[in-house]
Amino acid sequence: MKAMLIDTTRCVGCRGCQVACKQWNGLPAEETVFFGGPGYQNPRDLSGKTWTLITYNEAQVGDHYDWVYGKLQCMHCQEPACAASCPTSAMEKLPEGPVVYHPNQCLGCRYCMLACPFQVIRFDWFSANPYVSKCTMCADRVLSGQEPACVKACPTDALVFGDREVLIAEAHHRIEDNPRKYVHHVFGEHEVGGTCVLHLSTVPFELLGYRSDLPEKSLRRWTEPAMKPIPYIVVALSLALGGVAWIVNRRDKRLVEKWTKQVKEMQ
Amino acid sequence: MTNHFIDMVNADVVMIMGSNTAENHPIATKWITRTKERGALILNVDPRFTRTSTFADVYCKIRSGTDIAFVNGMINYALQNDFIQREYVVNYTNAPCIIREDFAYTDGLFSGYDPAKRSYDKTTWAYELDGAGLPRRDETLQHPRCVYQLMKTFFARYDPDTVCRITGSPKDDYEKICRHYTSTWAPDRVGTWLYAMGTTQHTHGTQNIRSYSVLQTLLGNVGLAGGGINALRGESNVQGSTDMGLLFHILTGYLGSPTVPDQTLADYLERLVPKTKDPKSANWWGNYPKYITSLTKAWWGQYGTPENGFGFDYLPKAAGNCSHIALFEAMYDGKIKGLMLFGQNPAVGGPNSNKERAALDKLEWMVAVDLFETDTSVFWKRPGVNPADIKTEVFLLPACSSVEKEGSISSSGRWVQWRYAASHPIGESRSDLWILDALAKSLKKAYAAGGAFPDPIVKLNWDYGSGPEVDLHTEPDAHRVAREINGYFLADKVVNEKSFKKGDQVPSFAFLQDDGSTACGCWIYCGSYAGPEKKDNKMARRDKTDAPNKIGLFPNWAWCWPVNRRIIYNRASCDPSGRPWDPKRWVVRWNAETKKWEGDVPDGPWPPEEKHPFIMRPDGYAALFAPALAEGPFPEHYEPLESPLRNFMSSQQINPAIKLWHKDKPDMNPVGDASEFPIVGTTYRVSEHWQAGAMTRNVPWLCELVPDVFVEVGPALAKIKGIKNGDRVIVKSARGRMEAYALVTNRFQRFHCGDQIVHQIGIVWHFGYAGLATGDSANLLTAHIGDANTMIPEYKAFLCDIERKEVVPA
Amino acid sequence: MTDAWIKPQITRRNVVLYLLAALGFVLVVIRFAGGIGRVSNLNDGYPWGFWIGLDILAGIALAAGGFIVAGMVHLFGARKYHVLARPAILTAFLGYLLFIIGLAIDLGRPWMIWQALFHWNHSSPMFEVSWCVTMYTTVLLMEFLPVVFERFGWKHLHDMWHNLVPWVIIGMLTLFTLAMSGSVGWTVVVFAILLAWEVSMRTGLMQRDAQMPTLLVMAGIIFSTLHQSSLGSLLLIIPHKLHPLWFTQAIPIFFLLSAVMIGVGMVIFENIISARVHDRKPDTHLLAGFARALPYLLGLYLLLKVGDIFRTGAAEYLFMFNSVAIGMWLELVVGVLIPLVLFMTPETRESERWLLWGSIFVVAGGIINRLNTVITGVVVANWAPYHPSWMEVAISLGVLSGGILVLDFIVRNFSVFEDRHALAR
Amino acid sequence: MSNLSRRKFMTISSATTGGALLASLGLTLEPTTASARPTLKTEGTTETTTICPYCGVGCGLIVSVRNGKVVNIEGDPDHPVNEGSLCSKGTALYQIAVNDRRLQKVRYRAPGSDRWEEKSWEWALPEITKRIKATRDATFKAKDGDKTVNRTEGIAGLGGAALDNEECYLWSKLARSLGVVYLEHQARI
Repeated sequence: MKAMLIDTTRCVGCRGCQVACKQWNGLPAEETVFFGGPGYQNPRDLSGKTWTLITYNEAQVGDHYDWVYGKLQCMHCQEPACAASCPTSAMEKLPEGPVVYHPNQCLGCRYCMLACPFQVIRFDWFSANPYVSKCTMCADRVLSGQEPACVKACPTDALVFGDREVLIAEAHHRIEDNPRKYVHHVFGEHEVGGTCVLHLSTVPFELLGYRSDLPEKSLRRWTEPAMKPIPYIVVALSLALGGVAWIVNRRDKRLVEKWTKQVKEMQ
Repeated sequence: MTNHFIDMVNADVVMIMGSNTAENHPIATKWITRTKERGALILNVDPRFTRTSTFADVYCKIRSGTDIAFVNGMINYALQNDFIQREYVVNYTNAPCIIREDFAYTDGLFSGYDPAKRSYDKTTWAYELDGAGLPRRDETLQHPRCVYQLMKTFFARYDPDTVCRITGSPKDDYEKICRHYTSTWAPDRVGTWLYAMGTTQHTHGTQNIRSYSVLQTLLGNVGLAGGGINALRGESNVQGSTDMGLLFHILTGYLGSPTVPDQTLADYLERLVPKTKDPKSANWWGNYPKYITSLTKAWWGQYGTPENGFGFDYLPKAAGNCSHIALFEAMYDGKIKGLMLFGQNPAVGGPNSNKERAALDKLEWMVAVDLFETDTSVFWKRPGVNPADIKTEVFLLPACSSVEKEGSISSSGRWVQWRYAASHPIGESRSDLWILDALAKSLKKAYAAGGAFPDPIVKLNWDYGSGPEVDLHTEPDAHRVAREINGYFLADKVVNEKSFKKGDQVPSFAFLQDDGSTACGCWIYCGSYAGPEKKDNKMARRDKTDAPNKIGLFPNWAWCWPVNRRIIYNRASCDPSGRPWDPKRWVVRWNAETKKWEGDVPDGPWPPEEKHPFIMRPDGYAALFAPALAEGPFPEHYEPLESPLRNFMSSQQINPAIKLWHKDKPDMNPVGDASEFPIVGTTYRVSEHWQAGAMTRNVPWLCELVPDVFVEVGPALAKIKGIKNGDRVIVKSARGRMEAYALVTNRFQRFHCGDQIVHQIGIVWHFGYAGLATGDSANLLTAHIGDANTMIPEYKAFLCDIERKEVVPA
Repeated sequence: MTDAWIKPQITRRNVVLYLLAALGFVLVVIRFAGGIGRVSNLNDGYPWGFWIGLDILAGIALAAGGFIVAGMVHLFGARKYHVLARPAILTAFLGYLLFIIGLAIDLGRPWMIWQALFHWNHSSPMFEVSWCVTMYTTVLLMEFLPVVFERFGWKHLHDMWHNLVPWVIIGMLTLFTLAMSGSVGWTVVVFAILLAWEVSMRTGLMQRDAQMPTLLVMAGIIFSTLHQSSLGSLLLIIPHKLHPLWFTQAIPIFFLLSAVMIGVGMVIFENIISARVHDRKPDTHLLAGFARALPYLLGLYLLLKVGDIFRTGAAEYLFMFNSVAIGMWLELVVGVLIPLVLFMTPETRESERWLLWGSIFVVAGGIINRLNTVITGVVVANWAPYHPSWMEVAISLGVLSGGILVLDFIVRNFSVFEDRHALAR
Repeated sequence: MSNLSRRKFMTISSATTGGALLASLGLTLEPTTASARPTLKTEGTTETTTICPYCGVGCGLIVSVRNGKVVNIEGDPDHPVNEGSLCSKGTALYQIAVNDRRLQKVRYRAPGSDRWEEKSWEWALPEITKRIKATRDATFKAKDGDKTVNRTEGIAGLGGAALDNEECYLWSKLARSLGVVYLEHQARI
């Protein structure tokens, strides 16, 4: 299972990854305007045309103000809520790691957007033939043995691609090596059942725009108890209702016979 | 650069001052973060907290224009604590040399200053010579007039308190920087210095660099792996374009361009060829005659005869300064009729845009060659002018992009790398090579029928395989040009016991001759294309085997000038007996058995004792005392032309040796003062845009990242002016006004200079009125004022004022 | 004997419905031309909003009356309520058609809905809802067909319907079980049980309901139970967004229970209103029977719901003054407490006026609950809260009005209410 | 009872649900298998190496071309300086090679005019040559007092930091042969 380790402490905000993603996936540029985000961040948010976004967060670190960069993108969960929720399996978790999207199967029901714990899936709100869109971890590159375009573009190895277990070990190794520098938590190791995108940070993760109050149980586990018993319910109800029908009909039949007997006697 | 990008991985301390490496050379951060992982320290000195500061271990803020005070203080710190590599300093620098008695420094001026001419008579800045004409040296460095002692007294004035009062830097940060950096004096520790336009774009830009080199030399960091003084240059081939002599004062290979007194080749050589009596000084520039003759022979071939100095007489002789500012002043005065623009956009990139754009209006014709419609090419329909009033004819020729043509470019680390054409030029665009070839051929034909002094044109040696006629579809052969640049023999000749036939390529510049038997387009590129076949093109090599010293030299990847030497002055990385100062990171070392140097290409083949390591210097020593510069042998702090503060160091407010353009060309050259413009302004880049923006403000992906011009304002100033983040603001200087968005950020704090508070703002300068993303140009604010030696404009420090847009009357 | 068709005309009383339907139609055209964003405030933070809340969650619950009444009458032998069966089925059938139209408006690419039949995702509640609803709509159609055959007098079709329907049901339930579980074992078991019931009925071993094939009604109950609950399990996947007051593992049970309550309430409401509109006397005595059952249902729901809130420790949120707390109090008071009190005493249960008011409260409470679970209760970090735009509301009202007009037309032209004499036979 | 095959049943049920379901197309009832392996965008393209035209670091890139058209440009993993990584400008090089804002024809602006006219190379080159010769001849200064200077004061040259070495060399050679002394470029500013 492949994964990405994003060490935000090594990122210098050159945004090579943000453009490399557009270059490889052929995503058009967005009409943006300077909006005085905490830094040079643009565009404001992920969208149908922007699958990964570097956020500039100004934070007091130690004795001076520091710039800390977050990288918003699909977290490619181990047990993705979007794949679990999609009625037509348009979202699919590949064994190699990426969670990919098959647009031709999509109904546009947006259940995946509701379910996504990291709020990364985007929708074409103003299109007559709308699709959802999100980072695909460059599945075509990954499946042919290459690394995603953003990882390849990163000059400072802030983005590293490899086997998930190896990267988790590397992440913990980095934390032990300089405990003062990192928050002692690998974001994505356990969240919602673990994800294939792991983050390290020097500031609390909320500050980078990530949610740190997510359950550890994957969201699929929450709907499973409601979906598992369906066949049992069908069987139970068919038996029970059949039985009831039998009893009720027999009672009615006997009632009608009694009733017709009475009518015959009255005549 | 003396070293190169990968070499940064060998540094123990990386000082990033005058450069915002993470934003303007982002891939260099690959090697800087790797050396940081090895435990190296990263220091960053910058007026504001930038993307580079995010990964620096120590960040110290500094008021723009006070680099010399900052670094002189570090030199003083090193000298006071004796943190110098003594053996290196004694043997390889002119510290022990004794200076003449009549040399003196008083109150900001050195001896020999002529206030009227604003220049120095430098006779007193010289060594005291002994009988044999060699400089007297006191190896014990005790003599009161030896350079070392002069430095001790000179730099003593820069104590930490005085420095922090000038630079506005917090004292503890400053001391941390001094302590960490001067720790590289130890032979086994090395520090590299990365700088760029933050250092050079001042009226004392050259002395800024001088202060770095004095400190680096005292600490024994020059010539070592992970050391050196590294200018991170901005354009992909600005190194190559400078090597090829596209500046008024040089020809190719940094040979001086002839001036009026150089009536003959002999006069020229007399003026320029340095002499030394010290047998141990290689004085490589002594080979000047070979290089100038080979150059003129390459240009005029058989028409270069001994009578006309092998073609020297065909060269134009310039009078005075013809640099960028002088050029536009002359254009403004109507002296320049025609302008040829090859991929440059001065309407946005040049200083004092209002004056330079007005100067363009005076042209009769302009030829602009570019990939996009640049701001300069449409100066005639810029905002605020009526095209009908501008009579200039403009030819805008479509150039093809770098992936549509073949050729070589030189990176900032002097690596000359070959590029291939991936596809044909789109539409009717052509390579610059084709355009120049076509122009040359049609000019030669035109001058064949006569004209003013036609000889240099008609007799110009010009055949690059595209045939005599101009043909749209035949591209001249870049390889033939590259082979001419490398140089070839014009006659059969035996040189250094090797025989060469007419037409053979010259293997290296050691074989060039001054008798007209060799031709070489650019002597420092000699050896880049040492054979007739394409396989001999060393610039195209892609072999990644490293040199035996395993420090990331990659000697077989592409080719590096000069003679593929990857680290310049690498002899200084060994002690006088040829043993590397730091065996763990040796660059070159002398193998006593084989009597040969190993590792990188050494600075000359001589055994260690025979030559001083700084072979390009006439005396072979590194110049702590450097008389060649205009404003003094030692770097002295002067305030920028427009500064909010009085100069605390001396009564000389500004650099005494700079040319004051506002004195003799007052028109549109006003100078602002602190009463009207109290805030320090500076300009800089962001990593998403590039230079004057033509190549990025037409690229949608990059316009998305940074769509508008913006000003970074500190919280204190923002409160005073009532500016909120994202507001539209107007910035005014004595010369112009511009409008931009305000980015209020804690990363740009104010400066406490003694008892005064100095506010500073910074403006991104890529924007202009043409392109997909447009905006006002920051250079509407900057001045026509340049450095004393190079005339590079002072973009980095000027005075301005900022107001919220509503407050400012339209 | 096919009577003359009564053409729908615009009268003073239903002109508002026509206007609403027309407005709704125009907005739907804009929605499909310019995209959902053109007519709604839905955004990437809040992809689901008013349409999901009203048309889908509430709409399906309102149509629950169908399976309850059909079940009671044709399966549980409550023949007394026979006259309510057809209207309930009709209302449910039209309710589900309205649901499908509402869903088509909310879905980005509704023309691809058939994909759900070929790409089976066992873990998706939405997948189950889509299959269940599709199949239950077919069941309702089949339950409604006799009214049509009767109208056109197609006696032979009626017989063929009576004969064929059980097999269709067996096929549907078997395929459904295979799709839902993906296990052939359970599919065979279900097939066997259903086959057993049908064979036993055909061979007379088991008595058959003269009017409605038992298997059809059974399927109605099974499908309804499944999707009325799975509409709730849709929300199980957002523990991180749905407010603890509503989020509990037991959402499916609450959804099923409240669907039954709302269904019953709707039956009462629909009967009284259509009686007044078609100037008939409402069957208050029958409705009273339902009304007597309601307090037990409401009481059970109240007990479970409040108990669950305390169990999950969400009780403290009840006493904060914010939209969430107000939403919950409104839902419980209007939807549960008031009707509970109203239907406690027999007098209220008999009077038409109180029956109407009681049913209105139950239905309104149900709608508030469904809207709460999708709008008020859903909180997404650092996104501006979602408020439905007027166009969203207008579209929903438009669809509803359209539905009512169709219902009115059918009631006037089909013997939905006059099948008393059929009972006599 | 007719043995209802599943397929026939589906058409009946789908047809009878009020048209919400389209008539079924080619049916494959198995649960979905992973869609066919996505093909790489750079499949079957010719690759050439190049060096980035932006800053002076000199990063290596690979340009993938399919029948004459650039389809992808990314970092060259073998290049020792950048090892395949690129900054935001380098990765955007594709939009230099493929950009409809690129100049594709010679443009000429007549004196006082407010717009461009598209011209051909055949027209432009002679016109430019004529002007260069006229200005050079008009402003050429052979002597400055008694000193020979042979310089052209009327023509200035700006540019070339983004040109190849060979192009810079030819411009340096041509400009000096024309006697140009006002010869500058971006290195100065």
